[in-house]
Formats: sequence, C-alpha cells, structure tokens
Amino acid sequence: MIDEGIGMARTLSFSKAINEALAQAMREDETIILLGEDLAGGHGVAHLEGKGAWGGVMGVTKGLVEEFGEERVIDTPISEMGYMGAAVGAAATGMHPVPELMFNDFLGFCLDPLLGQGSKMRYMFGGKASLPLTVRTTHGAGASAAAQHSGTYYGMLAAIPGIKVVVPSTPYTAKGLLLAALKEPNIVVFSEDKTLYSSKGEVPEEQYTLEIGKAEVVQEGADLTIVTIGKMLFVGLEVAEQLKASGISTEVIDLLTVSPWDRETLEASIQKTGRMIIIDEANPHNSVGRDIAAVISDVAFDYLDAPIKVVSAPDTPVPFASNLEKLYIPSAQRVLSEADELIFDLRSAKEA
Amino acid sequence: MIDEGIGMARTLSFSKAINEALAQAMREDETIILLGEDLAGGHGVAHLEGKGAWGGVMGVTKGLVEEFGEERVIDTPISEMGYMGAAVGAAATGMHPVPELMFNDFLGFCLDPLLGQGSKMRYMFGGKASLPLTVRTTHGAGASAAAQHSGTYYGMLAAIPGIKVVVPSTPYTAKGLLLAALKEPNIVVFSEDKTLYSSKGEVPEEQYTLEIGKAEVVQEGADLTIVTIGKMLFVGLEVAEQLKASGISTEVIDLLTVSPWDRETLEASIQKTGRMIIIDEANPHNSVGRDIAAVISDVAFDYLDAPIKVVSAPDTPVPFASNLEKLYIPSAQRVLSEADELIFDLRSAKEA
Amino acid sequence: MTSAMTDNVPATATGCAIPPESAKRIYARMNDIRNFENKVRECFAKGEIPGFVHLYAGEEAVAVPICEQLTDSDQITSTHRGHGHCVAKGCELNGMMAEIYGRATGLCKGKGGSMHIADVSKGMLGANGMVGGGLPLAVGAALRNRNLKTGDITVCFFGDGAANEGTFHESLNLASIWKLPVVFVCENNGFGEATPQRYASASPTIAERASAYNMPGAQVDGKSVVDVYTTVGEAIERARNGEGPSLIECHTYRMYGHFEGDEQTYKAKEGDEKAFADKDCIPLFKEYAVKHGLFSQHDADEIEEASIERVEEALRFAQESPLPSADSLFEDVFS
Amino acid sequence: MTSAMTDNVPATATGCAIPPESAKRIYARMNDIRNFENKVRECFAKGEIPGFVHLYAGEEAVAVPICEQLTDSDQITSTHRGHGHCVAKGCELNGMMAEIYGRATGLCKGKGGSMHIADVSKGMLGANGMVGGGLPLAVGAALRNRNLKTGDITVCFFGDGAANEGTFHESLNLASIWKLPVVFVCENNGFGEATPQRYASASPTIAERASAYNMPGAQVDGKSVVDVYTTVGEAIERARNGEGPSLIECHTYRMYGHFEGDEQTYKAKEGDEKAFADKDCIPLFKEYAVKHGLFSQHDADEIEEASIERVEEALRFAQESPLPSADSLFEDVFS
Ligand SMILES: Cc1ncc(C[n+]2csc(CCOP(=O)(O)OP(=O)(O)O)c2C)c(N)n1
Ligand SMILES: Cc1ncc(C[n+]2csc(CCOP(=O)(O)OP(=O)(O)O)c2C)c(N)n1
Ligand SMILES: [Mg+2]
Ligand SMILES: [Mg+2]
Repeated sequence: MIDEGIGMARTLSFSKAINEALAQAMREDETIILLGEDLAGGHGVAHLEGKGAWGGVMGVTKGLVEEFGEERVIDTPISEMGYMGAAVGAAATGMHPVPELMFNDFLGFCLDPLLGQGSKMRYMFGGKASLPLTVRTTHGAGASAAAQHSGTYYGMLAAIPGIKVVVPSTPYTAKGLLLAALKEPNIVVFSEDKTLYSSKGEVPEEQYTLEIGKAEVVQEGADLTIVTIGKMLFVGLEVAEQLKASGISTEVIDLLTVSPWDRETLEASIQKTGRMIIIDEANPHNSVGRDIAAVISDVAFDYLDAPIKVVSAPDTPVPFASNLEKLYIPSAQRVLSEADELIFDLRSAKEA
Repeated sequence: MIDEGIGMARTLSFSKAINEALAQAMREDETIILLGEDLAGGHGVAHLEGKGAWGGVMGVTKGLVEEFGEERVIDTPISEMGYMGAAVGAAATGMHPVPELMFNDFLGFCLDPLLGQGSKMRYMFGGKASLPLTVRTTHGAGASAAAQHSGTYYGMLAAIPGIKVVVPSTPYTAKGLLLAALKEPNIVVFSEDKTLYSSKGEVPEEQYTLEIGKAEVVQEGADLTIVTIGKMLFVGLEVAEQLKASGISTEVIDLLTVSPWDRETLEASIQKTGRMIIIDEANPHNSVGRDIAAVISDVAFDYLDAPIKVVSAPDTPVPFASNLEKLYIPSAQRVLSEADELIFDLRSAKEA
Repeated sequence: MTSAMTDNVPATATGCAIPPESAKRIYARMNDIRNFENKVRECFAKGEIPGFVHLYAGEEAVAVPICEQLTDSDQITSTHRGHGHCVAKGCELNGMMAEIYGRATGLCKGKGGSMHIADVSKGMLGANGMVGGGLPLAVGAALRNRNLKTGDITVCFFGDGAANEGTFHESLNLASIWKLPVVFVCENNGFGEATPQRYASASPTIAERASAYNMPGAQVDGKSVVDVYTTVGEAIERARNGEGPSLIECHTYRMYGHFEGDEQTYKAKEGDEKAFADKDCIPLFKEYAVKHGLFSQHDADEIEEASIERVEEALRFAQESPLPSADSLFEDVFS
Repeated sequence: MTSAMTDNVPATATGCAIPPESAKRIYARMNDIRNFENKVRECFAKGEIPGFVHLYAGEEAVAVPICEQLTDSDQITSTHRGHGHCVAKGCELNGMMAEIYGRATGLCKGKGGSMHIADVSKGMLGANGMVGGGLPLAVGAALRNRNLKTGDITVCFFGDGAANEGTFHESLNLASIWKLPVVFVCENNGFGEATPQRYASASPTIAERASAYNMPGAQVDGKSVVDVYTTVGEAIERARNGEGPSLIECHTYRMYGHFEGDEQTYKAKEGDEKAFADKDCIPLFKEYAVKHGLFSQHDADEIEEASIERVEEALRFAQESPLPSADSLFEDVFS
C-alpha cells in the first residue's frame, strides 16, 4: 500500500506498528497465538463469518483473524484468570501465546498466572521449563477513563523476578521490541500507553528487533540526564528543549525496558552529566523511577552533583475530571518545578 | 491465666498477641468480623459443634470461634477473590471486616478487591465512602515452604494509593498496631512474618495502640542508621551488635509501617548519622527499601556521607533447599559484605 | 417461587402486582433513564463528555421495577453500564450529569465519571468499571445485612459477560452456603462488548447455572416491566424472609453500542434478534399500564414532559457547574 | 459415555477393561506411592524433611489408573498433594525423593520441593501450591494439543476445595466452548484442609456442576481402580476423539492429615465416613485383580517387594546426594 521496498521506512501509527509485528511474527511461527477479549469480536455472528467485528477494543489487532483464523486469534470470554493461566500452560508446553490484558488495571483478575505460576515455573522446576509468553497490555492516563482504566502498573510486574517488562514509546520501538519479545523464551510484558496508539512515526517494513534490556539515548547531552518511560519521552524532550534556551545540554534516555533496566547506559550517562531526572507516570511508591534513583544514587554516588529527582504521578488514583487528570500526569512544567533547585543550579552554573 | 493486673506486661508469643488484639477489639466492636480459610476449621462437623478444628492454619485465631461464634469468625471456602471482595463490600456498608489471606503469595487470587475496588473507592466516590478494613496476611521465607508460600509482597501493596501497610516485628508491636488498624476507617494490610509466630515478648494485657505511620527508634546511635522491616529488625540488631565491637554506634529503626513510611523519623536519623542501610526481605526491584533509599537520597542529599545501601533478597523466587533459602534471606553477614565499603570507611574513621 | 423460576421460557404476566403509585414512579424513572441517556449520547457526540460512556438505554425495564421494590437502605451493586441503576435507585439527575461532565458538583465531585457514579447514602454502591467486580461486593453488603440483622437486602446487577468471570462462581457459592439476603440479577443483553453470549458461555442460559449453587434460577423477559417486577419481586421476598439468594436472568438488549462510538456490526439486521431488539420496553409498559388502569394517558404525558424537563435541568446544572479545584486531586484517598 | 456419567450414585464395575500388563503396572505404582509416602512421613517426623508435606496416601486409585491410560506426551496438571500424580505419570522415585530432600539431584535440582515436583519431559506440569492454580494451565496445554494437532490430551487433577475457586469456573467454561481435549478430575476427599466439602460447596456434588458448562459430569468411587479406570477412560476417549472435555468427581479420602502435623480432629470416628475411610484401595485392587486373573498373588508379592526396594533406594539416593551449589540460587530465573 505505502512503500513496499525492503528497508524502506513508512509512516505508521503506534497501533499499526504493533499489528504489523504480530502479523509478521505469526507468519513465521505457528506456535504464536493471540488470546483476549474481542481481539476479533463478533465470534459466532453469522454475517461476520471469518471477519472480526472490532479487531480489538482499540483496533490494534484488526485484520489478524481474517489472515490467521479463529484458532490463532482467539476471542475469549471475560475470564482473565482463565485465559492468562491458559497462556502460561500453553507456553510451558511449547506454544508462544500472546494474551492481551485489555487494561493493565485488570491485573487484579489475573495476577496468579503471572506472579504465582509463570514467573516462578522455570525456577521451581530447576530450569526444566521455558516460558515463551508475551503479555500485551495497556497503561496510562489521559483518555478520561477514570480510576479503573487509567492506571500505570508496569512497575508492579517489574517487581516480580522472572518477568521482563517492556514499555515502548514510538511506533519504531514498539515494532522492534515486540518482535524481540516474540522471539524470547521468557515472559515479557509489553505495556502499551493507550494514548499513543494514534501517534505516528517511521517504521521499516521488514522485521527488525531491538534488544530487550537496552535503553536508547535519544538525545546526547552533557549537563543533565533525563530518563523517561514510554510516553514520558515526549515530556522529557520538551523539558530538554526548554532547558536548551538556558544553554543546558540534556541527555534524554528512553528506558524502553523497565525490567531488567539498562544500568550500564544510565551509569555511563550520569558519570558524564552528574545529574538525573527520571520521569515515570506510575504512582510514586515502589516505582521503577524510584528503583532507578535508589540504585544510581548508590552506584554513581561519587559522580552526583545533585540529588536524583523522580517525577511521577501523585500518590492517588487517577481522577476523572479532565482538569485534574491533566495535573495527574507528569508534565514538562511539573518536571521543571519539582526539579527547580537542580535546574536553578545548572542555570546559574551556565551563566557563571 | 498468666498475669491479670492491668498494665501488667506478660510474655506472649507473636501469634497470641495478634489473637488477643482480635479478641479485645471484637468484644468492643460488633462490626468486626473475621473471614478466611479455616480460621475456625471443621465447620459443619457434628462432633466439633461450636469448636474450631484448627483456629487458623497456623493457630493464630484459635479460640475465637468459641467466643464469637460462626457468624463473626467466618470460615470461607477456598475463594479468595470472593471473600476479599465481600470484605470490601461489607466495609463500604459499615462493617469492619478482617479477611485473612493465608499467604501473601495468594495475592494473585484476590488482587482486584484491593487494587481495583477498595483502594480506589473513596477517591472515585468523591470521599463518600469509608473503608474500615484490615487485611491480615503472612509473608517471609525461612519455613522451607518454597516459591509459592514464602514470598514477601507487602511492597506490591504499599505501591497502591489508598492502602496502608503495616509490618510488625515483635509481639508488642503486633498487638499495638493491629489494635490501631482495627480502629482505622481505611484499608490496612497487616503483614505477619510467619516465622515470627512463636517468637516471644512482653505484651501489656490491656488495649493500647501504636500509631500507624510511625517508625520506632529501637536503638539510638550516631554513626550509622539501619532501617529494618519486620523480622529484619533482628538482623539489624545483630549487625549493630557486631559493629559495636569496632566502636561504631548504630541507630536501629524499626519501620513498622511500610506505607505511609515515616519520612520524618528517617530524615532526622540520617541528618545525625549521614549513613543508612535498609534491610528489606522483599525482592530488590521496586521495593520499599529502594523507595526509601530514593527518597532519602534526595531529601537528605547534603547530609549523606556515603551511598544508601539496600540489602534485600536476590532477584529470584524463593528456593526450597534449606541451604539456598538461608542464602536468600538477608543476614547480618550479607549486610556486612554488601555494605563493606561504607563499614570500612566508618571503621577507618573510628580508628583514625 | 413460581415455576417460572426454573422454566426455560420467559414468564408471562398473569395479573398486575404493581400498585398504581409504583407504576407511575416506574414510568417516570424509565423515562428519566432514556432521556438522560439520549442527552448524554448527544453531548458525547458533540465532544462535551470525554471518556468511555456505556449507555443503559433499552434496558430500563430491568433496573427500574426491581429498584422500585427496594428501600434506600437496601443496597445495589452495579456495572460499567450504571446510569440506569443509579436513576432506578434514586440518585439525583443533577449530580449524575455533573459527574459525567467531571464537575465539582457531581455525585463524586467529578472524580469518578460515568463508570463510577455512586451514592452510598442511597444504597447505590457505585457503577463499577471492573466486569464481575460488583458480585463479591454484593456478597459483602448482604453479609453485613445478615450480621447486623437490619432486614436490608442487596441486589447485584451484572451482565451476561460477567457471568464468565470467576467472581460469579465464588460469589454465588458464598451467598448460597451462607444463605445471604441477595438477589443476583443477570442483565443478559446478548453481548459482552462485541462477543455474543452464546459463544462465550458454555451454558445456553445463565439462569441454569443457579443449580450449581443450589439456588433458584429463573429467566424472564427483561423488556417486560411486569415480568421483571413479579419474578424478581419473589426473589426479593425470599431474600427478605431469610430464605437465601436467587439468580434471575433478564433477557434484554442494548439500544445503542457497547460504548459510544461502537459501530455495532455484530448486531443482527433481521430475524428473532432484530425483532427482540425492536421491542421498546417504555411504550410497551405505557400501553400495559394505561390498559390496566395503572395510570392514564394523561398521566403518562405529564410524566414524560416532567422527565424531559428534569433532564434539561440536569444538563444546565452540569454545564454551569465549576470544575473541581486543583487541590481535590489529592483529597479523598483516605478517610 | 455410560449413564454413570450423570448418575448420582458411584458407578460399579461391570467387567474388567484393564489389560493384565496395565494391571500390574497400576498395582506397582499404587504400591510405589504408598511406600514412598510412608517413607516421607517417617523422615518428616524425624525432622529430615522440612516444609509443608501433603501426602496422597489413600488416594492412589485415582491418579494411577487414569495416568495408566496416558502417554508421556499427554500432560497432567497437579496440586499441592502431587506426589501421587508424579509417580502415576512416571516420574523417577530417586529424583522425587531427592527433590523432597532439597538435593541437587532432585527433579527440580532441590529448588522446588514437595509442592513443586515436576517433570515436563514426562508431561507432568508440576505439583502446584496454588489451590485452583492448575486448572487454567490444563486449559492451556489442551489448547496447545488442539492447535498443534498432536493428538495429546490433558488431565487436570484438582481437589474438592479447588472447585470453589474462580479458576474452576473459568477453566471449565473455556474448555467447553473451545471443545478442548481435557479431562477435569476432581479428587473429592471430603475436605479442603479442615473444612468439609459439604459446608464449602453449595452443590452437594462437584460433578453436577458440569451441566453449567454443558459438559458430561460423573461421579465415581475413587477407591475403586476399575471404576476410575473405566469412567475416566471414557472421558479420555472423548477427549482424544475431539468430543471435548468432561468432569469426573472421584470420591476418595486422605489416609493422613491435610499436611503432616495435622491432628485431624475433623475426621469422623464412626459412621459412613469412617467406613469409607477404612476402605483401602490397594488391597481392594489386589483382591480384585487376583480374583479376575489380572495377576497372581505371587506377582503381587514380587511387585510389593520390588516397590519397597525402589523406595529404599530412592531414600538412599536422596540422603547421599549433595546439596545444591550456592550459585544455583541465582540460576534458572530466565531461559
Ligand atoms: C475485569 C474486566 N475485564 C474486561 C473489561 C472490559 N469490558 C468492559 S465492558 C465489557 C463487556 C461486559 O459484558 P457484560 O457483562 O455482558 O455487560 P454489558 O456491557 O453487556 O452490559 C468488557 C469485556 C472490564 N472492564 N473489566
Ligand atoms: C490459592 C490458595 N488458597 C489457599 C491455599 C491453602 N491451601 C492449601 S491446600 C488447601 C486445601 C485444598 O483442598 P482441596 O482442593 O480439596 O485439596 P486436598 O488438600 O483435599 O487434596 C488450602 C486451602 C493455597 N495453597 N492456595
Ligand atoms: Mg452483556
Ligand atoms: Mg479435598
């Protein structure tokens, strides 16, 4: 349709990039199956025979049932514990299931397959099981979806040994990381910010993988490191842009994998800049942001010119009202005000 | 049976202290009900009429059904989601339920009532609901119970806005904190280390409360602060004892409440000592220990003489074999080796 | 309970158990729901209302005649499709509309929105965005009723899709072994999102699952106010008399999509499903009521007009209400 | 399936479907389980084995005749009471005992212990410490069997207590709508810990819940090898033929406590329950087999002796095996 040449990057939406990764991997690996609610939709409706009604509640899996059939694009009843556990059982016996948890807020309905079963299975069995399993889910506020459909819980999953957690930020990183996850013999949670689905970016048509566990230095800088997770990349870039006016050179690092996060890249950066701000949309306590701050504050203690700042959501559920929700999500303005001392010092240094 | 005088402290076990708190509170407040598996046991067995078979799988609720009857000490089927959700519904309508989750490892079977419902209800309803709810559960390795019965997950709950989380360390703190929780109009998770149940300590017979959110300075010191959670108190005290030989004066702080944790007491301590080690048996990532380290590294940056160290379990499930399990749990030796630089510097300073 | 409770065909009305005063209130509330929903739909399309909005329109004959038989201290639990339950249980339209608009004057101060409207003082324990999330809550409320011996009962509304969640199983089992005063009302509108119930549920009906929990189960035509009133009324009676829980499956249909924006390609364009879809419970009830002398055509006209006015007023109230203050972001986490 | 599948009384043997070679293997494995369990019990009492130990003794007639009808590539899911399932599915006793002793030579390198013994190469997907945790796993294995068209089937063992978990409901529903090759085997030993099944479950039997999932359900005398073999055999056949899942409830009883250390005050000291408890499936099967010429008394003697020797050898193996290396603490988290 768009460019067809190999190696050619087309402009795709975040959701289409995910869709393409799924389709390409499924063509090559028949063990990959998708399970979830309304991934196709309309199952059993005569006039929709062979066609999905929806292709996912947000349209991400559109067209896949048409190509791969109902045995591989499996619409489930509303039974998260059942199908997530089934995904673990199928993975342990040689499939590569890709269950979709429509909103990560529904984790409370299907945590055991991840916490109690899948993440521990290989360890409990003394290495005698492999779990090729990619859990797709969504997180994030900004869609006026209120407290039960807007949370950011990748940190809760990242706390569990035996689970890798990836948070893409762009169509390009989404496709590359998802293809990598679909080749992993381990549980990877792939958490998509629902407000990014319509965002666009260049994406090569052929398959490529981005290494899980590797952060990307999106913009090099010398004075300050900003580490971002998922959509917060754009907040980080905005802050960097604003600081540029004061002559401050900001290194912006897109974390991409929140477990295991890339200590090497972060350490290298702080050794250069001596200052770090982490932007994480999750609630503050026991967050990935705080985890990084604790570790980097320790291992790079001698390089720190200022305390590491973590900018996050407040310690509250997500409010509905749009004006409150806007205050809830970390913004460039919030970053500048929460890190005001650090920035003031930097500015002063530059002026001096 | 033992001492009967008011204000008299008897020696009680950790489990008996909890039992006594429950009984005393239930006598005064008829809205308090207990729900859980085999809290009494033997329900419906003719020859046990009115008597429990077990009084809890670890005997903590022994004798309560005899005093309060089956309508208030409610044995449940193995339906964690059902009875935890029922506890939330009962709390929202004026009861003070005390559900017991036998092992915190079963959180995967009942997270939604806590994450999706209870913790968000008051907020979502604009302040128009109260949730007097005390969830009792157990955590901790050391009982050779392997990966699915030995985890430490209070950190996962402490990450959730709208839930308070308490971790007692001794019979005295257990009784006082539980009585406080039973007076709270909020969700409090009360997490008991199962290997402490038979530990003994002085406990006043009458009712008393310890403030939720308040840490206890167990031992004052000038050179180093050790913050401990639950059973780790004893590891902290052991380290302190060993350091004493080198003339190092250690302040040992028993955190007691892990959410909201007592920033004030910790800040005051680090301002005095300039050095902090946190001992938390949970897995390392996104743990309470790292949360504290991140915050204190920030707010007390100018006071830090050394990086804050967090000593935790490794990033693995809990192994079964006793020799491995022993290595898994933070020990005094592990603390000394992981904080070797900090301690070396302190020792050198003392000698100088 | 009548044999309708175990019968496989929808029960038919055999007389009229509804007192005239009730009939008028029922008709008024059905109109309130429909008008309210149509207004929300209109304002959502205009972009005035953000987020996910799941409309109850078409299902009024379920919630309204049931809640008519409840007091303010009886409780209900609800679903993501909760506007109808709120109105039926007596929540104020002004506060509801303001909530959906995210205003400080909303029933939840604008912090809950469409999916979380609640009024605990009215026994409305909240719309609930978690499918199946309300079932255990209902068990808990009923446990409270039993323990405090208040005589209150609880009605638990949930969808056909929710009946495949584990919470359904655990909750019905708990309610049954404890003989709790609760009525489980399954609103079977044929779909969970875009997935037909006949695909998602192994059992042809939800009602027949009752036997797995040793409780009475019944199906009823959820477009018939009288059938719902009568059959659920018996279950409510059972609950009040301490005879334990029941499960009633009300066959109904959504007038609109799963949420606003849904193209509804999965709906039948002809046949039985379409015929059932086209039955509108509101004129059906009016016709019945006028014929049986429960109220007159003139009463109906007045009720309809007043309802439209109430909804207009609710919209004005919402639109003119202030946004929540920035501080309120941090409030109401703990008591 | 026979009418026994829907009958309310335990089926009785009507002939012998068990081939002699199978009968011998069944008798050997039943003995292996019993001897193994008694040895574990003894060593636990001596303090050589730490942790929670749930013994299967008394329930041998459930797992063994079922697994006899499975291949190595068929899968089973198990429970916290998993030793019996392991032996029945062909796991090595040496590796099992070493695992329970926490030794490097254990089936899980000593890292799993009693509650997590597994041997995926034998289709044994692990003992499982989460009650109800195995049910969805079985659905997943069966889904794999369906999709890869391997002809393998899955047997899911779970307890009467587990039947009250939401996973039971969701798993049976999923297996049914997808017509998966899986047999759900409820080991109803009358108790979940110290709580009687008749209190915890609203339905008198677990088998009758099958109708809520539109699948066949049957009860069987779980102390009778022949009854279990035959009835579950039909369900296995159904699964292999692509006819979908079944639910079989096997009535059985624990010889010992819920876990070692349990005083078992809740068990009946007389009456029907006691009489059923006292029926020992192993001598019962020997008597039957000898009478029907499946094997001779002499064969039985040899099998018994060999079993005792195997268990002694397993114990020696375990006791003499090394502890896991310290490094192994950090291994096997990821592939
Ligand atoms: C636990 C959970 N799973 C999935 C969803 C997404 N979801 C919202 S509504 C819905 C369909 C519910 O169907 P049903 O119970 O029949 O209610 P209806 O919408 O038909 O009224 C789904 C799957 C959710 N909100 N919560
Ligand atoms: C999810 C979960 N809840 C509770 C427990 C504690 N527990 C262990 S075994 C058991 C009883 C299980 O009963 P049943 O399923 O009948 O199996 P049985 O022990 O009788 O073989 C319980 C409650 C657990 N291990 N997992
Ligand atoms: Mg529906
Ligand atoms: Mg049992």
